[in-house]
Amino acid sequence: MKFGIYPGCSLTGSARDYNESVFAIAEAFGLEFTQIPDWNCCGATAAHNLNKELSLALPARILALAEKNGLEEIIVPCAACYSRLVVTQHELKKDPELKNRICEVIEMDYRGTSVILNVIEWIDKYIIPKLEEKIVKPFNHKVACYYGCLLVRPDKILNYDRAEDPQTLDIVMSKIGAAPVDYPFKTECCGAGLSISRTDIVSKLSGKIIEDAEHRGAEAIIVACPMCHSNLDMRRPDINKYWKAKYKIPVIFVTQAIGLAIGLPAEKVGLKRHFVEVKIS
Amino acid sequence: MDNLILRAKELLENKTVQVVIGYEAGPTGVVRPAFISDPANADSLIYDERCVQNLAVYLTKPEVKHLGRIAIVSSLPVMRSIMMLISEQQISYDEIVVLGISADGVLLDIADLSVMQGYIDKSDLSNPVKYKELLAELKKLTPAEKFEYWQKELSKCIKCYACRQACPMCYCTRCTVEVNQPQWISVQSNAHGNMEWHILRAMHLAGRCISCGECGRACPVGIPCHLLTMHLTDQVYNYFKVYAGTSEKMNSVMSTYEPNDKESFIV
Amino acid sequence: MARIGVFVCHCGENISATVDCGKVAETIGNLKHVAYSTEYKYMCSDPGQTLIKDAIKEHNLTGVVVSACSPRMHEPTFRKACAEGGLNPFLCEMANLREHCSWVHEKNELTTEKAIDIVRTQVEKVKLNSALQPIKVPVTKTAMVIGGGIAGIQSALDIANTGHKVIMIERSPSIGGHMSQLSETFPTLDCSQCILTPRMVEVAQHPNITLYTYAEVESVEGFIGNFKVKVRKKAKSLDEKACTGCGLCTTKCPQKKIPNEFEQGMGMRPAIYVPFPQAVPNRPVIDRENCTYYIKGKCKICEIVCPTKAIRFDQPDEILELEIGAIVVATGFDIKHADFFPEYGHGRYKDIIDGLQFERLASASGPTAGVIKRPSDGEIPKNIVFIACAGSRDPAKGIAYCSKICCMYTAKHAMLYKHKVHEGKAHVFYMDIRSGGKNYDEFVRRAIEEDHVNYIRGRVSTVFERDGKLIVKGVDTLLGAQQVEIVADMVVLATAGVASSGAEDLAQKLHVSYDSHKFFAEAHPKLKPVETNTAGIFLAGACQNPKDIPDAVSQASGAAVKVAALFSQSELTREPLVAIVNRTSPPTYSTCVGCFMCQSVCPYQAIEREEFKARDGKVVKTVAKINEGLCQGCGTCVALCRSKSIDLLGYSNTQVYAEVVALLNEY
Amino acid sequence: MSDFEPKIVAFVCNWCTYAGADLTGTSRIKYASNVKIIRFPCTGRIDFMLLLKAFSNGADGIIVSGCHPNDCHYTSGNFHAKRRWIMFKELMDFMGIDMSRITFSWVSAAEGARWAEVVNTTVTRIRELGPYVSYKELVNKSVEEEVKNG
Repeated sequence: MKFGIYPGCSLTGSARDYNESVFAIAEAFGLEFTQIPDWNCCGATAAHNLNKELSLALPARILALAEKNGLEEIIVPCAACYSRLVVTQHELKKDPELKNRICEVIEMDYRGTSVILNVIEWIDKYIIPKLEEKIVKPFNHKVACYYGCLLVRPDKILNYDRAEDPQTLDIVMSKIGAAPVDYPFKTECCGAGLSISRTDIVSKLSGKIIEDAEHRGAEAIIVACPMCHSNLDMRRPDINKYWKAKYKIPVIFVTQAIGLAIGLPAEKVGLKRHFVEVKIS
Repeated sequence: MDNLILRAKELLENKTVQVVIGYEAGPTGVVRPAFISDPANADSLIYDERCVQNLAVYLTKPEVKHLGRIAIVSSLPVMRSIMMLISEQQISYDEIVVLGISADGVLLDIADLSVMQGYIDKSDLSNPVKYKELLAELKKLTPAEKFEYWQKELSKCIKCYACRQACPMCYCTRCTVEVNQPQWISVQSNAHGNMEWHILRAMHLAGRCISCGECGRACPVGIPCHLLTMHLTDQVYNYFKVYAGTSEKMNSVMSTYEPNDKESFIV
Repeated sequence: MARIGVFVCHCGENISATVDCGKVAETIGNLKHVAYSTEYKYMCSDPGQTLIKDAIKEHNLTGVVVSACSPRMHEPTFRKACAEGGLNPFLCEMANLREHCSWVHEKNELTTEKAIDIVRTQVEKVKLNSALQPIKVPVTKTAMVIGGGIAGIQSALDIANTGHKVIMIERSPSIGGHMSQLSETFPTLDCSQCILTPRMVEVAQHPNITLYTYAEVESVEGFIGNFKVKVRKKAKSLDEKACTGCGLCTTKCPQKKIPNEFEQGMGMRPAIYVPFPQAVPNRPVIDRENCTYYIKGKCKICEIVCPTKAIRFDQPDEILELEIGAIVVATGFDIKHADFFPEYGHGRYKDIIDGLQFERLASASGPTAGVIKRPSDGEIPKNIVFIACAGSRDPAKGIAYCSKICCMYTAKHAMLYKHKVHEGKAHVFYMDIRSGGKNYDEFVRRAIEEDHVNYIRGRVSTVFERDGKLIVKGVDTLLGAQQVEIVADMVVLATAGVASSGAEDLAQKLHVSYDSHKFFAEAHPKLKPVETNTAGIFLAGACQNPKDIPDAVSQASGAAVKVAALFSQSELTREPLVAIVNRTSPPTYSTCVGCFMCQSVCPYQAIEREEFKARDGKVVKTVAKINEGLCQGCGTCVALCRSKSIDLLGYSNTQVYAEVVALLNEY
Repeated sequence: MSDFEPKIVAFVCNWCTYAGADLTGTSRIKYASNVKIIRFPCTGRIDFMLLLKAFSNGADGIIVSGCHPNDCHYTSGNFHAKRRWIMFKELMDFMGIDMSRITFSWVSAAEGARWAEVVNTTVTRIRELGPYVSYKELVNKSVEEEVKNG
């Protein structure tokens, strides 16, 4: 089977570390990706606030390209892109007329046959079955698994994990030896897109997420979303300034943690690119 | 079709069934239904593209039932007819042996009802392609053209009721046309009465027609009356997402409902 | 030869103001088969009715058409008048000249013409009417009450007090239901047990009530007045007659670590147990799933210690077959349990409990003897948060309805807490306070104003534990949606009231409809709240939707009256406007071919199978047969039947066909 | 065409639309007198053949009306009727028979004013469509044939 990947903007920019770790573990497990050719922006959080048809046409084009290239299954590591793609598939399945209109807009055939996987689903399906034999250095750390919003919402459409108190990331982490703490801030807001315009709000909200994780003795916050990562990691100096604190807890992508557990070097999984130094290994 | 002949012989010889219903070529080469009760005669059985008649129609006939347990050569439409007849409690699966034949003419091993169910489940149940095209053509006409088309066709009807006799689902021992208190359908064949008859027939087959097309083939004057029932088969699927003859359970579209059935014309 | 009498009513001037009644009577009088046609000022008056009675005799009428108001108004009146005049009442029809003609049209010729059409149509119909006799159905005067909670108890006692036999079925070992678990009851704060237990005892001692506990309905057949119910009496492993209820076995049972259902898991019980001290009957049962003897094959300590040798380890389940005339369903409700609300931590943190658990904590006979102690360490909570609407009114959680009782019991809980822990702080998060009911709002005001419970209008987003405290995060919508965070020692969730487990299963056995939440459905939301769509089966209490005690008791009494009214007759009489499947001479027996599509179309399970057998006993034909006790006469089967083998009396095929013809053609 | 008075038959259920039409009367709401009502216990009882019979007996228009979904006195008769009408309409459309001459509606016992509105809009529409000539011709032709053939 051909296996597509949709990187979106983050993975080629601010989340190169994430990108590297996804590719690194894929390679380690003998999995290959084909990047969807000529992919475009998913519309992110902006498009659906402005124009519904545009917000569906953008992801529809991506999915149509995947279909055209015979990519039956596509992995979407960015949680925002994942949410947009799945929502689009849902909306167009529900309303055939709308689908026809969108097809005209994108001037392509769209059938909605691609299976869209987020990073955890992908791990579950292709990594977990072969994981145990590959672990050389169990990730023996207390971790706080932070899901954020887009990985699990809108839950009725994604139909993935429960929106409140999700579990999938915790389960993956315990499989590589980590001990997830009871963490009530799993889906609290990190400030998301206000990262650029209102860093003070991001500092306030992300600070709470970090504080509770440290308070519960977690050694790392585990994420699966580039936006969460940049708010919790890149904005750390602002957060510490806002809260007059010295939070040091690193923020690690789940793929990076798996990479470490199977013995990949820190550089290979992008850990040297973080703002908050990652001392654990 | 050696396999079919062997299997028919075996069933008759070991007395599993008393009669095998299949097809044979008559003296002039015309394919006709065969009722074989002597294993020695099983060699006359044939199965090829000419064997299109829906044999399930015989399963409800008292004179055929009388013969004993029946093995029946069954293409997909026959199997679906059997499913319908079971669901409408006209026959029981125990009374028959299904000699299933696949679309490419291979004898299937239909060991029991669930195997037949499985075969039906994975088959394409929509109307046969040649009819789909005809239906699509007709749908393109304006209402007036449609009216004219059907009036022209139906005016040919001689009320011989061959369409009814050929249909496995028209097993009623008394048909509405034979009711004269009140006289629902006029006895004579005339444009108006013919139309009422064909509307009645199509409505009575809504959700029950399994798209074999036998009614149209049986019509001696060539009325495409099968298009009426097939059109409703399309619509039943369109509205209710079911095809007839897919379950032994009583699930007929017209005797069940969903509270959220969608329509757009009731104000 | 038909001889029809037509009576055109002026209704004062209500009809005659726009319709030329004289012309109507005259025109109709000229129709074939109309033997008599007249007009009169008020047909429904005594002289008007006498006119009909006299004409029937004088003109030897075979049918009557009263052309007046709507049949929905006076059809019974005129049918009765005809019967008194010696004509079968079902040979009388009404033509609606008032509501459907004179009142809705201007005075002109068209209106009179329409009136003539309407009357002519009824004349043509009545010619085809047949004399019908009312249907009589015998009644077995024994009621069954399913469920022994307060609603079932009330219904059973009310029915029994009218002098009729009642059989009560309860699936747990004791009657009492949820009410027996409650501490105090709103709005009076009287002790639940104190008002309930005398009723429980009354049930047990009532000469007209037979009580089967630890019993469930196995199957139900038949119809109103004539149900046949099979009941499974689960083995209690006990000879109830020999047992004196001394309780020695329950104290000696070595297995003591079974979560106590009555205490909502907040206490433990042995394997042989009486659910609570006031249980009725006060006899133990052995819980076979947890009993050491049934698991390991040895123990039998209870048998050894029993002074009357009442233990029966090999006792089988018993199936009772009962003849029942009416059924009251009173199977109550459950509350939504843990896991439903992961963000509220129920089931994860010990000190987050549900409303029923709090009842047990507050109950003097509960696991803490009425002291509010938190489950984790037995400390008395200083700060307690109550969350009303935990699940209710939350379509995202699949429960869009209001559970109705939570606002009131949450106020009660907060009050009870304040009465017991004076220095403690109680907070209530609520969406709206729904306190409609006698003295209800006053009660809530008392909680807020006198007991100083802190009411916060807003929902809670999450509850979590941090440093041994429970953090409740919510919003105060009355303070401009300000975020609120309360550090609590204990949290009580007023989880949604949901249908009792097994409700769906029971509803299917009873052929009673239920809603998408598995609550039993009433026959009409306004006017038949106690009836179900199956005649002879009634609803009482929270099996219909969550209800408080007064509502449940009222409905239970309502259901009892319905049963008593049914039992006041030795035979049921019903209008004979039912469907019939035709019968013909052998060998066809009926033109019905037995496709039984009518069976799935019938809302009342009124269509049965009739088998015709040859002399050798072999079934030669199976056809449909209408149970006239169950048929309500909707006629949906009639329109569906392809061979026109079913007809509807009063609206037969020939009649409606004649109506269409008559309405559109002048004669 | 201005003096054309269409003949319209209404097939209604006893519990909702018949009662609703009674309410129109008690509320004294006026409507066109072209519509005449035939009472049925339930829309589930209405045989599709009766609609054809109405046309063949000279009706220019038909109203079929019953209880709103979920309000059926018999719980489900109107749901079955709905399925029947869906199929009937699809078949009629396919045969070119003018379904705009039939109004299907749900009118409850409380909707007296709505009944008047349903009647009036139907009458107006049928007036615009004119007499149902094609159907009448079909019937007349058939009657003539019958006479001719004895």
